[in-house]
Amino acid sequence: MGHLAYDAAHLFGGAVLALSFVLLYQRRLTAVINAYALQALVLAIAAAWQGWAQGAPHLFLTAAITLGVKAIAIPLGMHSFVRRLGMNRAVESALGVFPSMALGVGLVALSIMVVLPVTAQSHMLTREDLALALSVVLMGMLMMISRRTALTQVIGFMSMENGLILAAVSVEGMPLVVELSVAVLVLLAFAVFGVFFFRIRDQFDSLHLDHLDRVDGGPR
Amino acid sequence: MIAGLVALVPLLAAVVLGFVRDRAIGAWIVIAASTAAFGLACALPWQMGAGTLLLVDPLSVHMAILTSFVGMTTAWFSRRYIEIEMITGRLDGLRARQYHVLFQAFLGFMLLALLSNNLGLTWGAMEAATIAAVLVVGLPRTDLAISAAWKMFVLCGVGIALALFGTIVLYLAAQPSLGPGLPAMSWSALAVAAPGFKAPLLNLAFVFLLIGYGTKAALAPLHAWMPDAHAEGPTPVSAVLSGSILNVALAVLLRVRGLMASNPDAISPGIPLMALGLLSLLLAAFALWRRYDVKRFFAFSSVEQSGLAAFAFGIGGPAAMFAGMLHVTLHTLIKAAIFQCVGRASQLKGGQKFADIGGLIASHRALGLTLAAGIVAVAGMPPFGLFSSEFLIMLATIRSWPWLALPVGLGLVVGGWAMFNRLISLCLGAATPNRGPAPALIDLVPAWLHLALAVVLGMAMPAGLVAWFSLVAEGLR
Amino acid sequence: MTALFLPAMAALVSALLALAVASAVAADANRAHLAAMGSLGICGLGVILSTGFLLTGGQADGLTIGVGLPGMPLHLVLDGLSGAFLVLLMLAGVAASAAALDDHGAYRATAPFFPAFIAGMALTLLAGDGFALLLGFEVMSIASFALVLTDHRTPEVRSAALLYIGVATVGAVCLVAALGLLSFGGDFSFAVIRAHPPEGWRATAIMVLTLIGAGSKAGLVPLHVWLPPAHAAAPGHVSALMSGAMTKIALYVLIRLMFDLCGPGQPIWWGAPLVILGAVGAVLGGLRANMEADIKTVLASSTVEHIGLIAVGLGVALAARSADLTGLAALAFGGALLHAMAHALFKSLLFLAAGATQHAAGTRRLDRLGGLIARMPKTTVMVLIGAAGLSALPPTGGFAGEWSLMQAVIAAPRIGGLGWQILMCVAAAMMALAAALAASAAVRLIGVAWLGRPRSPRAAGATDPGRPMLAALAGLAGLSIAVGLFPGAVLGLLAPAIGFATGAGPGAHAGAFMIAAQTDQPGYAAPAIAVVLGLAGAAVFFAIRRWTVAGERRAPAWDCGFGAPPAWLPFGDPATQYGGASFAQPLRRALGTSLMAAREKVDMPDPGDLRPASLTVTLADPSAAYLFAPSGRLRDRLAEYADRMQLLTIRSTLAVMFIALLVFLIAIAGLQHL
Amino acid sequence: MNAAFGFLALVLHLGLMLAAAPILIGAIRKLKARLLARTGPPIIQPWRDLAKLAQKQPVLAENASWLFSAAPAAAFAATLAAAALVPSFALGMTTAPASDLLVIGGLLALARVILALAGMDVGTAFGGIGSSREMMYASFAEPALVLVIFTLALLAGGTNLDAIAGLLVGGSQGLRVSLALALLAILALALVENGRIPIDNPATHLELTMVHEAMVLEYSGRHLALIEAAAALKLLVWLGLIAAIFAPFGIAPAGAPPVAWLIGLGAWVGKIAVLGVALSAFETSIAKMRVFRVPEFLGIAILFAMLAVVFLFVSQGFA
Repeated sequence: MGHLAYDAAHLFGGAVLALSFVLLYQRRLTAVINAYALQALVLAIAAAWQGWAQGAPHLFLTAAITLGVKAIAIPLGMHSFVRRLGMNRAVESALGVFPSMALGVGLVALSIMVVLPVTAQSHMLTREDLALALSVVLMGMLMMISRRTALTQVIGFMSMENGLILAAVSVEGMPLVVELSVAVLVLLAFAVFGVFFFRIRDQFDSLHLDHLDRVDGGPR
Repeated sequence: MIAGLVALVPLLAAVVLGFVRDRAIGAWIVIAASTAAFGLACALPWQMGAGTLLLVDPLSVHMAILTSFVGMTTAWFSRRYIEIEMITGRLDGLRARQYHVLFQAFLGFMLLALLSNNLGLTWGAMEAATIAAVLVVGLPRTDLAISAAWKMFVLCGVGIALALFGTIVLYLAAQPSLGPGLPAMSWSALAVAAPGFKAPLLNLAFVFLLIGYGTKAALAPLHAWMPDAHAEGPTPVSAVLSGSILNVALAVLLRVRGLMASNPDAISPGIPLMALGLLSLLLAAFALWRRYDVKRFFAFSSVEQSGLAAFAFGIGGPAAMFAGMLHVTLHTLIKAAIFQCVGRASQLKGGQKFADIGGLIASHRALGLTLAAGIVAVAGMPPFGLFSSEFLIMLATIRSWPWLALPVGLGLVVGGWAMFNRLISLCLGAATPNRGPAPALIDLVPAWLHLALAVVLGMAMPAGLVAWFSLVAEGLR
Repeated sequence: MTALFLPAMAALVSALLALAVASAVAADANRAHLAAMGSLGICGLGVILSTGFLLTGGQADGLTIGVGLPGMPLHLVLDGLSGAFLVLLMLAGVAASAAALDDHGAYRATAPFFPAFIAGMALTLLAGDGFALLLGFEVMSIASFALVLTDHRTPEVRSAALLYIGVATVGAVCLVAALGLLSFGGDFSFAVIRAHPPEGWRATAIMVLTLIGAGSKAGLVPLHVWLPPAHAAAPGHVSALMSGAMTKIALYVLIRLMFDLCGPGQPIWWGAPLVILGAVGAVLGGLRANMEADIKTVLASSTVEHIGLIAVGLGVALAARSADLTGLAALAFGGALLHAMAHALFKSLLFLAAGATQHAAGTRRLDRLGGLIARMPKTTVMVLIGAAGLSALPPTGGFAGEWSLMQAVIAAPRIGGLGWQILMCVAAAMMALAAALAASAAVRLIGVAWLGRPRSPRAAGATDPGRPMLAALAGLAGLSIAVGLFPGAVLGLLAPAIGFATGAGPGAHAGAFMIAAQTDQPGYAAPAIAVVLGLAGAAVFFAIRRWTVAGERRAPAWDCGFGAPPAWLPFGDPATQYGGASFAQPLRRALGTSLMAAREKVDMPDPGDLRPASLTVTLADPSAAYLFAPSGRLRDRLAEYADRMQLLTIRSTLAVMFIALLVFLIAIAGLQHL
Repeated sequence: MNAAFGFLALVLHLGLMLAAAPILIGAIRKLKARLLARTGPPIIQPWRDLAKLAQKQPVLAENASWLFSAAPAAAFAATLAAAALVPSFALGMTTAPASDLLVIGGLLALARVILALAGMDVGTAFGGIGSSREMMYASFAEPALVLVIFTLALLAGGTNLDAIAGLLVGGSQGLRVSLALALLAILALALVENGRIPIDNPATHLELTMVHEAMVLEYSGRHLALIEAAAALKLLVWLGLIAAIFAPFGIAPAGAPPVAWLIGLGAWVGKIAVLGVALSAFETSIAKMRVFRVPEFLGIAILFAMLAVVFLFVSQGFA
């Protein structure tokens, strides 16, 4: 594999991370969904590129699944959901933009710190892509806890999974990637299904969680 | 290939149950399948070996036997329990069927996760088991049950996602030594090659696997899903959840711990495990004092005991490993017995609050005494086995980390005292009114069996079993 | 021959356990009788065996059996020390079993735990390794917990049991830690530990843990708070066994760990904590015995007092042994053992009598009893004998024990420096105060409950208990008298234990008729004192016969001209008698307000107001007020914090998880970059 | 030979004690009356009272039990036993090896407990109030007594009274601060134990006193005689005890011929007389204190006794 392959792989990885920042920055629900769709699209491209670069055809399958489900089907469904329920379009955030961005930068720095001691190896990408994927995972989680509405939280979850797939596809010769990505998808589907099914408008917690948490809180 | 069958039988049963409408037949299929799984698992010690997908080593065999045993007795227990739930209208026919299907699927996937020789397969099976468990917990369809299921799903989902990242990094660490492909994802190959792995990657993988599977093992502060799931789901599930899902996650953590421990450059896995274990022990011990719901109470007790076991595994060394394994085994047995009794008691009293259940000995002597015995057992009192395992754990603590005996002791005291507090309120005093059917004596047989085993294992373990436990502990080095 | 004692004792323990199981599965009607009868027989055999063992010299003997921890054998050992305590246990067991035969159907539910309780105590004594010791100790705890709960429908019983088991849990955990610190290379058999005594901080930690672990069970201050309520809550024969035997078993554990396993090489100051805790406990227990309103609580408080006295003796013995003053150590240790033996007998007697009284009069409250001397004459005689021992009056066993202990304290100043000497002087004063307080408590107990006029119709209708109970009482009374008259012989019997713990040769301080502080000096000649007393009594008797006019007249009580009671109160108005609270008033004012936070609230209606006047007294044990209550509050506070975790929203919980992840990541990042 | 002398001495000693006890009471009453410028009853008046009481049938309360009737005799016997252990004119009596100070304290406590129980038997308020106060005083007196014994044991190396007296009579110990402090403590104790002013008033049955005399309020006839005799004997025992310890000079040593007994007797009478005069003078010059001041009074005694012990430690002057 040539230099170009590495550079392009890094480029796509970097783009996924950049989109994570975009996700964190967005204030409107539709924009969040669109940014997520874009991230999934870039991920699909990255997966396909890796499939080509590593000569691993099964990665194309991963790319196709990512593209079809995450970049197209789920965002479309979410858009219609938002429209139908007339959800509050503005995203409530528990953290301000600046603190969340700063935290995001901090997480990227942490990822690099953690991965840095991994010695540069003959194999491509280990350090850089791992750091990128780790950052995406951490930022997905940050999004989950910094956003108040359920839909954005689920998007944070899915963005986190994007980080996982990014890591999985960029590791050379990783077996079972397709199977794993399908399994991940089931998880995602379940999450989205949950949000749809339970009509969680605002946040996870709005179900009966306050209630649930209090059930045990006093004698009856 | 028996190993495959062990996991396959419940899974197949789950599929079959999906098409069986007759409730009676369904219940018997469940019993037959789980009994068969247990029987097959018992044959595993003579089938040791590592395949591409399945790994039959002492740890997996031990956990598989334990899990399938609890699955079996819970299946016996479930038959009458579900019947009563249907009579009282808390479950309808469809949900009863769903329950049986999901229960078997859950069991099958957990056994698969235990017996798998592949990081990815383990992870996938865990994920599937989680989803099955989430569905079962939400089965009563009450608002609270759905909320609890959702909480469990979100937390365990994130946990499982983190575990996947850890799995990928672990593969990455193994790849240079074992080359690309399946061997680098095989537990047995990893265990051999781990000393040569790059330590930084191993460390990173460990952190993610610890947090990921630690969530499933309900280690504090990752345990929040567990009490709610226990409290709101059907009781038989609590019996299994409390023991097996914790055990399966602990088993995976143990394997990871083994990899870390064998690598000279990696951080010591013991200290994080001990830290989380100790935190769980203390947090749960204190939380036990503010409980008003019986099942939540015992769920916290599971967090406490699971934490103690994790702590023991963190100490390391053959003695602590032996003690930890004994503790896990005994706790699983005892807690399943307790939940079976609690299930009967809440059916009898028509509620699962402490305010509903009181004076059990007065209203149903056998049930009350069995529950009391279970609580005494879980409080670590003789003649039940947890006494022995806690003794050994304390001893191991003092040998390696004398000062940590203080917090561990504090946790044991606070937790044990809380147990007795509730023993008195549940079983003694004047009886609260009965609002449901009383269990027959035969319904208590599984619980008795568990408690009897807990006595024998702790106080008079046959030499063969001692050798077996030592073998398991040896394998965990 | 001598090698048979240990297997035989082990067989007795197994028999007791088997009996527990058998009575658990027996038919309801037979259960209590089976358990009591079986225990009686087995304990009787035990008395014979253990006495025989001591008389044949008490050679140590070991045995291993294949139960217990997985893969490790259980060591059993019978030596002089365990033999001495076995005698004590089995004697108390015989009496309690005999008393349990006088069942009224109340003991049925928990009957199987009775033999298990004795078995647990016996196993503790026979233990030859740390696990066996703890196993026995915990079986003892859990069985006695169940027995305390016999009358579980009463809320006070439940709360007493909860407090009891909580303190027992604390004690057990501390003992495990102590044994863990003692264990050498993972081996905790006593033989190995003895060969490698602990040193430095380890030894100190072991001492502290043992004091908490064994002391909490024995009723040593400040963890004695559970004892009065739990002993009061249990049925009579159980409290007799708990107070008479169980507290001594705890002391045995203390002795085993601190004297035997820690070795003689420990510093002298090791004795000081025991002396201080013992002396404080003695005073506090004695004072509390004067304040409590329930006969069994009074007796239990007095147990705290006596355990304190014994602990002082043990502390002196420990220090003396460290200073190589073997003779003094033997004196102090012998005094402690003698007192333990005497206390076991008279306290068992008193608790059994209290149980019988509760059954006969329907209450344990002092202010509902009275006049029992006329209605339960036989019981009253036994109670008087027991109370004389409790008050340490010559020539009882209690006096002999306290005499030895006091002699030891008086001789103890030569062990250490000025600090130790002053401690001894203070301890002596406190022991004397405690003894006098005990006497006062005994006068109050008997004067209010057994003398005077009945204060309730049930008390007026009380009768002596059935034959088994009377036999148990008489047996204990007889033994108490025997111990009182021949303390030297008892010390001779206990010589193997004294020799084992202190290294002293046999018989240094005891002849058959005299116990002495030093070998060549006069001491306390109990038989002589008894003879003097007897002669004096006979002389007085004959003098009365010879020189005074015989006969007597009956008339209403003079009471300084107090009016005769109205016709509808045949025994007079019971309320005009001195009751428990009134008898306690002088001591309450003098000591209670400062030591027990006693407060009196007098509600005196104005003239013309028809309300009855009332006096409300509140008490607080300092340990309960300053240790237990704050601990409870702290626990609740922490529980609240721990609970907040559960009240978090899912998002916050995720945040916690995230933070945990970050902490670990930062930690490994930090580790890798350092 | 020695044994015979010892026994003879014991018999004589007991006779002396029994005979002298009421005389001592009478003498003190006479002296107090004189100090108050009254004539006072004759010195042998107590003996007359006793004889008269002995000839009267006691009146028992209707619900009095056997304990009530037996208590006076038992208390007297216990006091007599204590008296047999405290040497008067000679050491080395038959009872000498048993004359342990703790035992003497124990016997006196036995007598006290018996009477306190008897006070509770009829169930009157007076008996109770007397018993409870008596037992409270005892609670504070006991530590002081034990500390005094502690001091003596440290000096003499044992608690045997005969040995202590034998040692101190030799004067080898010289004058000691400790002994002086201990003497003060034991004097205070003697006042309390015998119910003398300022603690209690032995001369009245009025409510004002409400300790010892209240306790025995219900007694009459021969029972009262025994109680009065026991009280008198007890006072003599205490004075004898103080004399034997703190002023042992003149006492006949063990094994000395009966001639020495006469000297001992003379010395003893002198010592008791001095103590009796001191007691009378003290009692007439002081007022009775309130009940709850007594613990403070005894607290001071305890303090003195403790100081006595500590002084010994500091001076390292003990065996």
